[in-house]
Amino acid sequence: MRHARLELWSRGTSFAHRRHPAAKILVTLVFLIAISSLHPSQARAAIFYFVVLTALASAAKLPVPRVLLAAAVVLPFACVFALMSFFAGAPEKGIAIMVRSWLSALTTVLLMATTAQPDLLAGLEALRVPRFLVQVMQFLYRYLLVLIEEAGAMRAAAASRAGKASTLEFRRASAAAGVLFARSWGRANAIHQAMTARGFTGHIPRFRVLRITAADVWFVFGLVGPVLAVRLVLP
Amino acid sequence: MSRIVEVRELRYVWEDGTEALRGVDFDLEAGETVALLGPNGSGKTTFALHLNGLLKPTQGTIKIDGLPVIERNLSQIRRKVGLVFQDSDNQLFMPTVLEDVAFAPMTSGLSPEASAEKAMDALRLVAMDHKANKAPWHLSAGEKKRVAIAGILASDPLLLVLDEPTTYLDPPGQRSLATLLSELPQAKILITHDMPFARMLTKEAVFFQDGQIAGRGPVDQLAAHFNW
Amino acid sequence: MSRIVEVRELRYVWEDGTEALRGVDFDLEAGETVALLGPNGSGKTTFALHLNGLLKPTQGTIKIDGLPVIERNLSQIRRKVGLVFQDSDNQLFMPTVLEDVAFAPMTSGLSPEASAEKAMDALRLVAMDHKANKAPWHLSAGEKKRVAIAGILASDPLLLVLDEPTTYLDPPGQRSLATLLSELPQAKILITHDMPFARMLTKEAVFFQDGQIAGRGPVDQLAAHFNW
Amino acid sequence: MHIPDGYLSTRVWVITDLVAAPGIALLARRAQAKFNHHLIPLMGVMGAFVFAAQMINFPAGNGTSSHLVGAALLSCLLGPAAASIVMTAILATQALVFQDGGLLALGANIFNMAIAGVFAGYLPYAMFRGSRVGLFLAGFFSLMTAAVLALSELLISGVAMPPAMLSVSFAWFLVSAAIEGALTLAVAVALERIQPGCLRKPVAGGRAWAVSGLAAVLLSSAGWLFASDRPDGLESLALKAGISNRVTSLIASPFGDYQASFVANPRLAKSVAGLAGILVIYGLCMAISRAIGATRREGA
Ligand SMILES: Nc1ncnc2c1ncn2[C@@H]1O[C@H](COP(=O)(O)OP(=O)(O)OP(=O)(O)O)[C@@H](O)[C@H]1O
Ligand SMILES: Nc1ncnc2c1ncn2[C@@H]1O[C@H](COP(=O)(O)OP(=O)(O)OP(=O)(O)O)[C@@H](O)[C@H]1O
Ligand SMILES: [Mg+2]
Ligand SMILES: [Mg+2]
Repeated sequence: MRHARLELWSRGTSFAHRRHPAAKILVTLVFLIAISSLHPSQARAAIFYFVVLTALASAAKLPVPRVLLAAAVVLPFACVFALMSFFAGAPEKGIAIMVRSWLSALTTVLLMATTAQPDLLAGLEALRVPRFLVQVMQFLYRYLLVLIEEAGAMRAAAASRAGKASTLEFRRASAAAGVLFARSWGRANAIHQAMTARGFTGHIPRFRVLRITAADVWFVFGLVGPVLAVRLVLP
Repeated sequence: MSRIVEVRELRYVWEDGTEALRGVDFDLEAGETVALLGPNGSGKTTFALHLNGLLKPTQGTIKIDGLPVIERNLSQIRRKVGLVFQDSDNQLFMPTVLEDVAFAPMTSGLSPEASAEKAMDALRLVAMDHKANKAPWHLSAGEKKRVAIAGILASDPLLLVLDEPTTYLDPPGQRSLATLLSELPQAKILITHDMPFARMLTKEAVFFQDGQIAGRGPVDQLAAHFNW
Repeated sequence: MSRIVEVRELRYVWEDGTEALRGVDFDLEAGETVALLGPNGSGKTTFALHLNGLLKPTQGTIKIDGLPVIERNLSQIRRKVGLVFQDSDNQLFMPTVLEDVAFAPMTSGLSPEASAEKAMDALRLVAMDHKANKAPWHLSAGEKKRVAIAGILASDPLLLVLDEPTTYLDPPGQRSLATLLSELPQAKILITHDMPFARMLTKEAVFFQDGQIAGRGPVDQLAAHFNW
Repeated sequence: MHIPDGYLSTRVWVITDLVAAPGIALLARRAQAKFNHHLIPLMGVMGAFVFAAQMINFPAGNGTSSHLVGAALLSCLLGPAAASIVMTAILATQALVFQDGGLLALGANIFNMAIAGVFAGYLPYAMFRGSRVGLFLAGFFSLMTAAVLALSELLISGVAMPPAMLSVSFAWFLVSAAIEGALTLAVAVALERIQPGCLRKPVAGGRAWAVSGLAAVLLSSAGWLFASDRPDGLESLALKAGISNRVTSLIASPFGDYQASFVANPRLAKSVAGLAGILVIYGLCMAISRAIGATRREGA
C-alpha cells in the first residue's frame, strides 16, 4: 500500500528530512501555485520544476524512479481529461493538465516522503490549522491501518470460510459494514476509556517542540526565489 | 499417508520491506499435528496466512492436499483449510454468534436449518451455545475465542491451522480445547507460546527464527535447545 | 499498612441486560499483589474497568486510597490507578512511542523535558528505549504490550491493574515481564489465565464466578478447589 | 470526485479555499462546543471507519461493484458539523497520503464534499425526520451536489470537455447518486439493527442549519457560474440563458479583478495572485481562531 512506502521513506535523515515541517509545507505550496498556473506553452518552466524536484528527491536520498512512479498514480485520471480535451479540439490543454497534475503530485509525494507523520501534524499546527482538526487527523491516521486491516481480515475471514467473498450479496455486505461500524464505535469508546484512564480531559499535549533554524530559512528562500524567478523570466 | 501440506522455498516480503519469511520448507502428513514455536515477530502468523492463500508468496510454492495454492484453486483450498486467526475480532464478522458460526455451512450450500443445527453442535463443543444470539463484539475476550474456534469446527476442514488458540481462554477452556483438538482426526498446525498446551497436543515441533525454520524435532528437545 | 482498594456490594448491568457483576466485595492493602482468576465472562474485566471510574456502578461503592470513586474525584483517582488494557492497540494512541508514554506525565502538568525524561526511564524498564521514536503501529504485539506497560509505569500509580498482560508475549518475554513486575513496589491486581505467571508473582488470589467472588486464598489452594 | 492539483484555474481554487477554510474553522468550533472530549477519538475512528468501509464491495449488479462514499452517512451519525470535520480530515489524509485529490484543490474538495455534500445530505435527512426515504435522499443529494459542484468548478476553470460529455456525466452522476442513496440506506438500516439508537435524531436547530447550509451551497455555486472567466463548457448554456454578459459585468468587483494589475507579467501575476490568496485565507483563519479563542476565554 502507498502509505507504507511513504512512511518508510519519511524515516530518512537527509537534509530535507530535517527541515522544519512548516518550512516544507510552505515551499510545497509555492511549488504547487507556480505549477498550477503553467501554460501549455511553458514547457521550459515545467522542465525546470521537474529538474528541481528530481534533484530534491535525490538529495533527500530517495529512490528517484520509484518516487516518480508514485506520483504517476494521478496520470490515469489525467489521461481521461487529456482525451476529452483532444475530442473537444484542445489537445494542448490536455497535455498541460497531465504535466501539471503529475508535477503537483510529485511535489506532494516529496513532502510526504521527507516528513514523518507526527512532524507533518506538528507543522500543520504551527501554521495554525485548527488544532481540533489536526487531532482528528491524528486519530484518523492512527486507526486507519487498524481498521483497514480489520476490514481486510473480515473479508479474508469470510473468504477463508466461504470460498469467495463475491458470493456475499448486497445485504450481507451491508451487514458487514454494520459490524465494522459497531466495532469501530466500540473501539472508539475503548480508546476513549484508555485515554481517560490516563488522565485525558479534552486536551492532548504535544512536546515535540520543533524549532525553526537558519537552515530552514535558507531552505525556504533558496527554493522560493528560483521557483518564482523562473515564472517571471521564462516565457 | 498422504501429504497434506508441502511448502517449498517460501519467501515473503511485506509492503514496507520487512522480510517476514526467508526460505521456508515445510511438510505435514495427514493426521499429523505439529507445533510452531518461535519468538514474537519470527514469521509464524505470516506463514499461516499463506496456507489458504490469504497472502501471495513473494517466492516459492505451496501445495495443500496436492493442490497448488493459486488463485484458480482458492475456493477449493479454503474449504480444506480451517484457519483460526490470532485476533478473533478479525474473524467474527456476522451480527450474531449463531449466524457467524453458521456462515461456512450456509455458503457451502446447506439449508438454513441444517446450518443452524451444525452451528449449535459446534457451539456446544466450546460451551458457548447459551450465547448463540449475542452480538460477537459484546462477548468477553475468551468467549470470542471460543466462538471463533466453533466457526472453524463447523466448516469440517481437512487441515486446522490455529494461531495462538489459547489466548484469553481460561484454564479449563484451554484443557477442553486440548482434549477436543486431540480427538479431531484432522492434521493440525498449532502456533502457540503456551508450552504446556503444545506438549498436551503433540511431540513434534518446528522452531521459527527470523523468518526461517531454525529447528524441527521433539518439543522438549527444541525447548531446551532454544531456552524456551 | 493502608487500604488501597475498598469495594462494597458492587453490581453492574450492561446495556443489553447482561448482569456482569452481582455484589462484589474486595479489599487490597498497599504493596499487596493479588491475582484475579475465574472463567471467561465471569466479570473480571468489568470489575477492573470500575477501579478508575471508567464504568459507573449500577449499585455499590468503590474507594481508592480512601477516596470514593465518584465524578468529582476522577482526575485524582486516575492518577492513582494505572490500568493496562486487554488490547494494547486501544491504549497506544499517540503518534510516537515516546509521546505515548509521556502522555500521563504531560497531562499531569510536568514540563515537556521532565515528562520525556520520565518516559525514557519507564521505557528503559521494559527494554524499549531503543524504539522511543517509532510509531506504535509499527511494533510487534509483544513490543506493544511492553510500551503499554511503560505508559502506566510513567504515571507513577499507587495501584497497577493488569488485564492479561502476558497475552501474545513469547516465553522469554513472559519471564522478563514477571521479573519486572515483581521488582515494582506498588500494589498490583493481576488478571490472568496464565497460572505459572500468577504463581511467579503472588501467593494470594481471588476467584470470580458469575459476577461474584467465589473464593479468596492462596493460589494453589484456589486452583485445587476450583479445579483450575 | 477528488479534484487533483493542476485542473483548477487560480481564480477557482483561491475562491474555494477562501470559502472552505473559514467554513471549516467555524464548523470545528461548533463541533467541539457541542460534544464533550469523547469526540476526538470518536471522530478520528469514524473517519478511519469510512476509509475502511470503502473497502467493502457492494455488488451493483451485472458484475460491477461499488462502494460507499460516506458523507451522508456521517452526517446522519454525527450531525453535520462533526461530519464536516471528519470528511475534511479524510480528504486531507487522502490528498497527503494517497495523492487522491490535490492540496491547492483541497479547498474545492472540502467545499464540495465536506461542506456542501454533508449539508446537502443532512437536509433531506432532517426534513424526513430520519425515515428511510430521508436516508436514501441523503445519500442521493449528498453525492449529486458534490459531483455537480466538482464538474462546474472544472468547467469554470476552463477544462475542455466535448458538449456530449456533459449529458453523459449527468447520467453517470444520477446513477452513482442513486447507488450512494441505496448504500446509505442499507448500511444505516444494518447499523440500526446492530446498534439501535446510533443514528442521530435530527433536532429542530439542525434543520435550520441544514436549510441555511443548502442555501449557501446554491448561492455560491450560482455565483461561480457567473464568476467564470473562461466558461468553455458552460458558455453555451449561460449564453442561451442570455444572462452571461449582464452578470459578468455586475460581478466585476475589485476582487473579481484580483490579478494584481501592478505586476506587468501576466503569468507571474497569476502566481502572485495565488500567493496573495493564500495570505488572505491565512489571515482570515488567524483572525477567526483569535476570535474563537477570545470567546472561549470569556466563556470559561
Ligand atoms: N502488516 C504488516 N506489515 C509490515 N510488516 C509486518 C506486518 N505484519 C507483520 N509484519 C512483520 O513481519 C514479521 C513477522 O510477523 P508475524 O506476525 O508473522 O510474527 P509472529 O511470528 O506471528 O509473531 P507473534 O508471536 O508476535 O505473533 C515481523 O517482523 C513483523 O513486524
Ligand atoms: N460491552 C458489553 N456489552 C454487553 N455485555 C458485555 C459487554 N462486555 C462484556 N459483556 C458481558 O459481561 C460479562 C462479563 O464480561 P467480562 O469481559 O468482564 O469477562 P471476563 O471475566 O473479563 O472474561 P475473560 O476472561 O474472557 O476476559 C460476560 O457475560 C460478557 O458477555
Ligand atoms: Mg503471530
Ligand atoms: Mg477479560
